[in-house]
Amino acid sequence: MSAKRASPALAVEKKHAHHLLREMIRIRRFEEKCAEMYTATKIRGFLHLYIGEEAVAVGVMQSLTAEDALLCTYREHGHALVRGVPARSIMAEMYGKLDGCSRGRGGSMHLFDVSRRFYGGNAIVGGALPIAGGLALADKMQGRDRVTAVFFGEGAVAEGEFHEAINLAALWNLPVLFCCENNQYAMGTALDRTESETDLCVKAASYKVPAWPVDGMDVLAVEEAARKAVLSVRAGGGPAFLEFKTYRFRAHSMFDPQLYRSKEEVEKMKTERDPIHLFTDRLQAEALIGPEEIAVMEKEIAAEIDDAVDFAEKSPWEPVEELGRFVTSEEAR
Amino acid sequence: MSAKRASPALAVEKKHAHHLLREMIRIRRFEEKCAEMYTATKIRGFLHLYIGEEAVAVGVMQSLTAEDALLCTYREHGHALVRGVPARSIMAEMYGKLDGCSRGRGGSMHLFDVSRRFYGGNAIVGGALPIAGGLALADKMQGRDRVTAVFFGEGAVAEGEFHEAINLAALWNLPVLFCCENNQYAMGTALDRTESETDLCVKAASYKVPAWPVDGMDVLAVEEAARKAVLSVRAGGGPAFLEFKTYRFRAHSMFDPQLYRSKEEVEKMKTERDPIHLFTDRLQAEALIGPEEIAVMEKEIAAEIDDAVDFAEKSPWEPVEELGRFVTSEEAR
Amino acid sequence: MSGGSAPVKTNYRECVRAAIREALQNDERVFIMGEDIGRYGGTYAVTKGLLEEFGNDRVRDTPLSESAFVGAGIGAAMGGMRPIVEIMTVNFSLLALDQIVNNAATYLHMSGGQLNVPVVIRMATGAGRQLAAQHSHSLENWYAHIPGIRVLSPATLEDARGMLWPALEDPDPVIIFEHVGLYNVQGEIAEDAGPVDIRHAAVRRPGKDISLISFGGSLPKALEAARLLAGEGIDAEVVDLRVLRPLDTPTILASVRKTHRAIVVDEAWRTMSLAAEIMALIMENVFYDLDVPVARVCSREVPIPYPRHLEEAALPQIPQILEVARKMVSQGVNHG
Amino acid sequence: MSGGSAPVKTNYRECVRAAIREALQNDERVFIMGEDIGRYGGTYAVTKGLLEEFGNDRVRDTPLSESAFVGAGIGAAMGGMRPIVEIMTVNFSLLALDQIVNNAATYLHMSGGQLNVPVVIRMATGAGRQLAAQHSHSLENWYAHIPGIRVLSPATLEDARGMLWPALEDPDPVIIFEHVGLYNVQGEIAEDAGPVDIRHAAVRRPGKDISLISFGGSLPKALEAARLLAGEGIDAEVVDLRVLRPLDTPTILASVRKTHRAIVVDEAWRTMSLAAEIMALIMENVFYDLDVPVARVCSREVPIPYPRHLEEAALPQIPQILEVARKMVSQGVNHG
Ligand SMILES: Cc1ncc(C[n+]2csc(CCOP(=O)(O)OP(=O)(O)O)c2C)c(N)n1
Ligand SMILES: Cc1ncc(C[n+]2csc(CCOP(=O)(O)OP(=O)(O)O)c2C)c(N)n1
Ligand SMILES: [Mg+2]
Ligand SMILES: [Mg+2]
Repeated sequence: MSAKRASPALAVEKKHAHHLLREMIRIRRFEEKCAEMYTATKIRGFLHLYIGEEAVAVGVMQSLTAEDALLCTYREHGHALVRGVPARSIMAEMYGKLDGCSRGRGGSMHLFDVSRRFYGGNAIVGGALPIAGGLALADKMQGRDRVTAVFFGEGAVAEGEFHEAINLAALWNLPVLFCCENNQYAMGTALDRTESETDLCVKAASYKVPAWPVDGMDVLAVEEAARKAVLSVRAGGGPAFLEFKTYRFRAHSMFDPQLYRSKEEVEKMKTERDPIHLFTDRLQAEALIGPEEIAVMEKEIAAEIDDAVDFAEKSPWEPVEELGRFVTSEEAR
Repeated sequence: MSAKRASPALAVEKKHAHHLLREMIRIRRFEEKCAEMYTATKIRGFLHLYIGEEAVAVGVMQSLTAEDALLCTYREHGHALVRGVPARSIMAEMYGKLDGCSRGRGGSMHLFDVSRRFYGGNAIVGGALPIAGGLALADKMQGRDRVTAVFFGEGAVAEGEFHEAINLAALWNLPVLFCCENNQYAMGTALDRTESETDLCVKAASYKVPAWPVDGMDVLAVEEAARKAVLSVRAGGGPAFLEFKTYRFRAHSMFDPQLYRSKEEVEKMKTERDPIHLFTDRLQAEALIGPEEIAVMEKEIAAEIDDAVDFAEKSPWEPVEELGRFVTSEEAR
Repeated sequence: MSGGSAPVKTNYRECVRAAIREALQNDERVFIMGEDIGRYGGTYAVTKGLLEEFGNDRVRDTPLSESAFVGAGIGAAMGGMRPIVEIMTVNFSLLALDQIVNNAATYLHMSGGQLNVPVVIRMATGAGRQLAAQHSHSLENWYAHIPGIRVLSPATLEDARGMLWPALEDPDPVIIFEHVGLYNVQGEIAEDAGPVDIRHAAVRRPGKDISLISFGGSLPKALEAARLLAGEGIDAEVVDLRVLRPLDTPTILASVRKTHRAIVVDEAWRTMSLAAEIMALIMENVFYDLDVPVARVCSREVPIPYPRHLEEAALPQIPQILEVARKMVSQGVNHG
Repeated sequence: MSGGSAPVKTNYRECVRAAIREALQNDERVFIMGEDIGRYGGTYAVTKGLLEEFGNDRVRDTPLSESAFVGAGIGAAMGGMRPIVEIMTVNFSLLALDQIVNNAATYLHMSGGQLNVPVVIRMATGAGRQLAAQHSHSLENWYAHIPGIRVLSPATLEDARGMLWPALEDPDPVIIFEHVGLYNVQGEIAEDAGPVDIRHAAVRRPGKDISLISFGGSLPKALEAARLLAGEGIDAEVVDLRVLRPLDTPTILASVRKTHRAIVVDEAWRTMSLAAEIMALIMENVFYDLDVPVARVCSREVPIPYPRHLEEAALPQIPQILEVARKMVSQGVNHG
């Protein structure tokens, strides 16, 4: 588990390194708690865990400012957390409680926080991609140098909506960062069973969109790639496409018996490619972090999550009488 | 207008050359008659002429057997004619008469002749592409070495349906010949205003589909390219993609004031790139055809078209009482 | 509503264009996008001249990517713009339904009230131009089924001219259906005609014997039928629904309470039509006011065929309205 | 219909699977394709084990390309196969509507009777699993509006087991809606249960006081309501529509003629629902047989929310049916 290969010295400052690690661990622990709460039937519906893929959200987010916009899939708890949506309001949302970031109405798949320009989880594969183009168009037309980052799985690349959206973004030179989270499976379907060309960067290139494959298990590689890409997008270079090669350690959702991949494959990935282990090992190898510091971190995170659960537990349900609120603005009262 | 450049000797046998020329002229004259009949209000609805693009349908058709399937757009009179659908039943269809190839119900955009495996014009841009994959899948599953050729405009490449369909065909190694008729405009929108990457072969390549650009004004080039592509498809090589560079001499449909392109551009294309003129000139230069032979051809074609008009004029209307027939097979009677 | 200025001769198409033009002039956040609205001038010539006047940035020709540009309209609305998205016809809107139903219509409620989508989507609808089965749909009822959107159906010049601006002011998604048969309708409107109400149905012709309830491309048929019925001594009231979602139920019911008889004229296929909903509403609310059961005149349940005679036979026509009306009036109890 | 053999314990999911399995066994032209039906075993585990039994060629996992694979199903049907296309849920079917509405439903008529499309498209539908606004649609009414397709809604184990085969034998497109709330329903069916009729509605419980007309995921609610009403001395008849297009109007009308009262229970949003059509049919045909106006119990007009209590409040529930039924029976004229 330790970094056996001689890695080059880490080009990362200690404080920042701790921040990255902390964010990844926050996601991991938060979602472990979600899984627990699912089993306890506090969380219901679909629950899609990001465990194993934390480096992607954490790495990309480092280059986004508060003015930039984000859109995600139903696997978006990590993104919301790193974006700064309070763990409390995310957990309350997962519980379906009134203090949830979407009033409890969206649940796991529909975290929204418009004040943080977090434009939600979307439960339709590919559904957020056209929207991202529109947000970017609004920025462009209003002369704001904001970036819109949209996350989607590699499965979405087979959807027509992906192609229409990336073409439009490229054609109109829109500031969209396409973040493809290639975790190798779309539910139970491996990439080579959904795409005749499995090099997804080739697809982006067929729209003249600059595209880079990135080791999505290496948070620094993600950060570095995203920084370059965001720079180019923000400078008016049009959209960019990043393919993050990653892996989902857990089931697709809570109902998935994982018949489509072997336990060995999953174990191997967990053992060899866990982004948190990899990064921890590297930091330890360079003496940038020690076990006590990690312990403190874990403790703080555990406290944050306990607080979130506590908050969610105590939060009220939305009164049934308010069911009709906000169907349109007229019912807003 | 005469072939000034020293062309290489034509690798085409005289009889076949006459056949190609005749087919192109048949389409041209047939459609000129359609335009006339539109003005005479015998034909109504939308009418999209293929004039200028005849070499594509004629060239491709040479490699298709009676067993192969064809699907087209709303600009499909030429394809139907070359496929062998009788001019009579096409003209009657354009009139909306009972003896039309679709009982008069489809009109110009919906010529069908299932006995000739001509699966219709389709009025939805991109709409036929998924269907083509299905026909090819049926052939593949039933062990028949048939090819399904699907024609579509370059405008359709922006539709998600195109991408989904070509990916599926490539992924499942289906015998589909994708024939992109790039006439440079989708209604009034030039290709560089609809695609960030205007080299359409690059898009096909992003699905690992072999793709070739072809001079769509040169019937021999079309024939040659199609022969190679069909050979590969029929041999089990999976789908192939041909981009025929061509030009529409007429308006998009009968309602189009053509504000989006200059008269000069159109005139230049008509003068320099007319596939019928180009081919005639080459044949004449090599003494493969003479004015008398052309005159005979024209006369025979004129007779065929007059006969078609006559037939259409005399054909009855479908009785109103039969409106409900064939909504489902139960109403077939 | 329009002021008292002199009437000018115009047509429906020009009214829609004037409304778009005015919106582009009055609000910098407004822009329009769609297929062939710019260089081509619009399939139905509605947007002709706007590109020249407002430029590429605000009059955007889109690729043939219905899902992407409708989604982009939704996103741009979220980003502070006031987009007018033109889907060339309702037939192609099928390709954009996911964006409309799953995103535009749900965002506000699903986000707990955070996320407004002030987009306006216009599309041509309906049959009658011999465009055959794939180009003749009337799917207003589908859209009117979806909570979270407002659906408008301008049938008069005033509404063609006046519905767009309030639609743009609506903080929520609005769909506007323009029937292809109306674009060439000529008439007069006040020179300073402006915004109209987008909440209520309108009684286009008052009457006491029977209510003809209609909208969009069928309204002229209902009005003509009423005119002909008047000649036979039957005084028909014509209700123009105008707003297909949310329906203005009180106006519908008031008319039926007065006339005790109603026919719904709707170009959609009969089964599961908007007409069915009107009948259900009447059943639920004013059942005991009815002298005779409500009837509907709708399209035959066939893919719309190309030839004129068959298309006409497939669509609702005035003689059918007259026949049903006569029968209903002759049967009904007289409420002196 | 099923023979007299011994009953076996099973559930709805297994019945659907048995039907697919049998079809694959009995007809070489049959194959099934859809998202995650193979390796994954089906989102709702319906197709589990079929890949292993029938192989890659006949059990095809598709990419996430709803339009392409639904279109491919239509094309394969035209090419002589008998495809079963699974769209994971109705929510994603929006992405395939163009293929269904513009191609599958029109080809036969538009080609003048030449081109049959014997495809079967199955999809899960409905709410009740806390999947929130984008995953809880009920759009049966949309599909049932389209001429040229048959729409089935199996609500019982027998229908889950028996509707597929006749659907495959139908020369035209058939859409089968399986309500997500039914998959776990347990019960007994005859071991040799086989094909069932796909033309008629069924009276699931005879009664004389009131008709509860329902289908799919709402049928169990209607049946339970009838049971409870019986305890209060109200004898409710329960009609299961089964076939949503074309509707079996005679069976519906016969029931209303007998009971003189009707409630339609439909999980769709109220406005423009299938329930509205049933009400319109009753209005048109048996108006004078009604003692009281027909009522409907439908979903609230809101995007379906995630939390259990709000989702339950949004969907039709048994207490609402009881309340409406009691009121109608107490009001109504007694036809001795
Ligand atoms: C349009 C659509 N089709 C199907 C589904 C069902 N579905 C939900 S997630 C998923 C897999 C998506 O895979 P991918 O895009 O790779 O993202 P991942 O879940 O791996 O992060 C599928 C098929 C859906 N939500 N939307
Ligand atoms: C999905 C869809 N969108 C829009 C239209 C309207 N329309 C008909 S033809 C056409 C242009 C298509 O251009 P192209 O694919 O290049 O074919 P061409 O007409 O040039 O042969 C358009 C936009 C349509 N029929 N279908
Ligand atoms: Mg994936
Ligand atoms: Mg073109």
